Amino acid sequence: MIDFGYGLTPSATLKIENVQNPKFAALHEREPDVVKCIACGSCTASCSAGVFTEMSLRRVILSLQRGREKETLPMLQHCMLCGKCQLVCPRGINTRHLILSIGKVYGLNEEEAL
Amino acid sequence: MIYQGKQRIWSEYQKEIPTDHWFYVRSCIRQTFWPASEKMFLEVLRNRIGKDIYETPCHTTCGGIAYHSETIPQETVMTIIARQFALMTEAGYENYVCSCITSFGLYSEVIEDWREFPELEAKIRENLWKATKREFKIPTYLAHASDLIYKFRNEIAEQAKFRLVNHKTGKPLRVVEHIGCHYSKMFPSKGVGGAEYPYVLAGMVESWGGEVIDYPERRHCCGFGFRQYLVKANRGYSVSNTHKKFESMEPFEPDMIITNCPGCPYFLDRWQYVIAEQTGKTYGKDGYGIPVFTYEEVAGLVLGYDPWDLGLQTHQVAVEPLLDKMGIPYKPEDKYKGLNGKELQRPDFPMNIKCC
Amino acid sequence: MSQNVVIIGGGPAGIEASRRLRDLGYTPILVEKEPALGGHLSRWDRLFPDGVEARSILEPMLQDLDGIKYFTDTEISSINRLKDTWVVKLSNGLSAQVRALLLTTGFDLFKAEKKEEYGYGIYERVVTNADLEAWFKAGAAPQFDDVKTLGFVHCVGSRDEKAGNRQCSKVCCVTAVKQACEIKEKFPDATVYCFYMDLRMFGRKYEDLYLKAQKDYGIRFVRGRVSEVSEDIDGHLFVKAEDTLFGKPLKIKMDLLVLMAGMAPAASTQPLARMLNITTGEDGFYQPQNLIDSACTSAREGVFFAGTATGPKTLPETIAEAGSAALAIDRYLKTPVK
Amino acid sequence: MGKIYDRLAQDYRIKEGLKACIGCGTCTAICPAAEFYRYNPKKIVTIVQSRDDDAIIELLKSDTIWYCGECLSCVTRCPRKNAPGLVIVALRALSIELGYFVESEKGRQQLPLMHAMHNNVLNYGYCVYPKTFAYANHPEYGTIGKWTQEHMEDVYERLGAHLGQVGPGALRKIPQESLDELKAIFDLTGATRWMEIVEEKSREKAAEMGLTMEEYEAQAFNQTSSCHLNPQD
Repeated sequence: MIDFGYGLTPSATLKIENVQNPKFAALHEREPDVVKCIACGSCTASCSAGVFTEMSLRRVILSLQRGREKETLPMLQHCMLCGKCQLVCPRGINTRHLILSIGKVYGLNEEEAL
Repeated sequence: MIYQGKQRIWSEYQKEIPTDHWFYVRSCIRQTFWPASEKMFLEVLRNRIGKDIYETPCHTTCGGIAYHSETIPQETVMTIIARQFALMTEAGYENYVCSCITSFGLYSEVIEDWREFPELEAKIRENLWKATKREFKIPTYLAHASDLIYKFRNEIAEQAKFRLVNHKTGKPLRVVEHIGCHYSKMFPSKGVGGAEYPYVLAGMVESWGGEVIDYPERRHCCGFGFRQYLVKANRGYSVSNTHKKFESMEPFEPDMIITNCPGCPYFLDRWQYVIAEQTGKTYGKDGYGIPVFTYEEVAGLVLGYDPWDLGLQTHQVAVEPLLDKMGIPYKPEDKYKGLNGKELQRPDFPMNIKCC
Repeated sequence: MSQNVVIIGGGPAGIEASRRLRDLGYTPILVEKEPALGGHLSRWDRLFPDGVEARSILEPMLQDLDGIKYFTDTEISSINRLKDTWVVKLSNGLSAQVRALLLTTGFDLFKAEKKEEYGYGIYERVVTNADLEAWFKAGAAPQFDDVKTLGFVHCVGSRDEKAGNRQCSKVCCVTAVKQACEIKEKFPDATVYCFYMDLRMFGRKYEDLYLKAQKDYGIRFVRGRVSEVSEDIDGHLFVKAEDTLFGKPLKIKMDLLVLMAGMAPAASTQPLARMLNITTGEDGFYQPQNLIDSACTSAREGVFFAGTATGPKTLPETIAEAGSAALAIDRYLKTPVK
Repeated sequence: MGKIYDRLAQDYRIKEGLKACIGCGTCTAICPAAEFYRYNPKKIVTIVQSRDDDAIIELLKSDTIWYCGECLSCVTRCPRKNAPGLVIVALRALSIELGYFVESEKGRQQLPLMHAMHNNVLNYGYCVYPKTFAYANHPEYGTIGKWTQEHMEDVYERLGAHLGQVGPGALRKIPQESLDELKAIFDLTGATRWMEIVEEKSREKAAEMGLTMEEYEAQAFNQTSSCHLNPQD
């Protein structure tokens, strides 16, 4: 094989052709309301952790739906479960409970523990 | 696929193409990689169809590649283009035909800009006068060289010695057409067939006996990307885009690719070599890859010109399997010779992609 | 004898206005170019937000036409101003001289094939909202048996300068969500996507329908306008959009794609505008005196509007406006000629 | 309404290419660069549209504006008749004018690009020219390309080109008077000034990076860091 000094690069395109997403299905089982998110961003706007970190619950929920949890799960480390997001969610999602369930379903390890 | 649906769209993008008296400007890339193609274009138009195509040695690059890699400002490229138009005007022509898609797109854009911003046109006229003491008229008609081959595709078919048909099975060859982004993506109405289902190459393929393949990434760029190829560090972008196209066309088992833009055939040809040498993957049958042609080369083959006069020996992907399918005779021993049979040392062959 | 009023366009607006004018003691002359009254409503299956059957709305209207002179398969040949009246000649040879004219010419469904990159009329598995309603109405499922993944494309020919329609067609968002739920009932195992730019759930119970679609039907909403559709070797579709909330390009293989064709001005709008010398807006719909409290009155004496002839509207809005138009005409006809 | 934005707004490519963006993402959806780089053309248009000078300056100094391949596929699709690709071209031009391009790895590629293009255009009249298309820098030219270069005169003669010869034809020698006209155009219309800016700023940057100009130029041409690409799944 020749080394040309460059090569094929990975694609960023989300390919969700009817992705079977068992983990998200399991989460949906526990938290039916997770699909009620309308991505308004109120949670992110009011997030105490979001002020100092990348934390964005809106992005976490979306990435779980797209099967891209790797990209956002670490954000949850920063959550302090203050629950402000729950106060502002227009769809009345129990976000604190949702975050805890995400932790359980996606098995955040010790250092990621909430 | 509902063919009539495409015909309906094609009928809505009928471009007016005058039949004669053209001022011809060449393409930097086509001359460097496919010089015989431009020779064939003039041969077909002048000697086969009998048209007046004028060329002056004084014309230059349009500056398009320099402009699209941000090495010259817009005002510079516009003034270079104004100079080209001045040469046309001085030669007494009004119809302007160029051999390059980047040029064609840029000419179209510049003419539009001048129409929309007259003060800009005035500035460029002033620039040209100051720099060269030349004046110009904007071409009445602007065409890409393939528009003319398209226009005379049926005359070419009448003189054809070979067809885009498998001479053993009688089946039409399966042809991928690649248009080149700047042909009609900016101004759909300026390209034969529009932007979504361009007909300029499809029309040639159909009248020469082939069958056009519509594969999912048909519209996708070859990956040139100007600076994305010109700078070695960026070429991963370039090869990845070609790779994406080949992965998408592979299931359709194309026999060949016909291209519009001078750069695309270089990339579609050479990136197959790179992908093969880097990953071991080859497309097409028996590890030969899928041969890529300019439209002039295809016209030349159909008209019965010698493959080595058409410059097919400078393709990295072997053309012989296709020549055999079409039943075109050729002398393997002459492939790598110079003028008048001058013996030249033969090239090395790659490891993973078969050559002849 | 009672006074005649000519109503042009026999859709819901025209029928409703005719009934109201009749109730007010006039003789409506209702002209429809199609073979039957009812307009687009006659081709629709169920209506948002509750899914009531279209015919349960239309049929009572059609059974209540006593006292209305209506002509189907009939076009307007000419309209001329004669003193304070309009002389209307019909293609069937009849003519009428009236003081008041009502235009209820409605809309045309945007021709989805104009959005070439979506491949309607080229790729078999690309259909429109109207095609889907026709299937539902005929009780026939889509002709494809293997529908596992399908999508709805909002704003086809709406909010699109390239397509020459800058306006929002207003009803497509909620229609898409309605149809998404309906098709999910037909194909319970299918994954259904809606590609939207903004979800304009403005009407009563529309937001509830959206919530139901998410929660009960599991419809997946992707915020991004579909950019390109292509066909793979076995005729399935690749749909490309940006998942704008994620910020990445998105590519989904689909078995069926439904284009939500929007509302475009009816083809008859311009010819009639010329006959009557009335104006249309930049968007090609008729221009009323204003869009607040004179939406039914034109700038010309005795020419009135109702329904989608003056821009995209929902069915209830159309029916309500037909009533107001009838009252506006009544008031106009009761004021003595100067 | 910042100064930088106002200057950008003077650019004809902005006048052409930026009406009001609705953030629908049709551009990003089919953008070749958005697939292979960490890149999203819609975000760029959003920033320019914000008219926030600080954000725009950050953009001008970033790698982001150098990812686009200028295929202009985005132009076909935008429902608002915008041209994100042209907005990028305008941003790149301003980044050069203001000397910000040296602040990013991709921007520093302007030096090798400038040298290659100006050399080709001013000395030969072509943007691409066989005698300057070195196999060493283009290994993908392939075994056949290597062969073409090793027998350049013979191969081009065989193909009916007029490489370096007087009179019309492919790769002919373009008359000196014509090349002089190109030079005059370069001097008058800003191309020469661009070369001066790029060389001066690159020299400063090379010194700052502790590199000779040769090292700096070679690095710009050859090296790429992984930060530009998408994470491998």
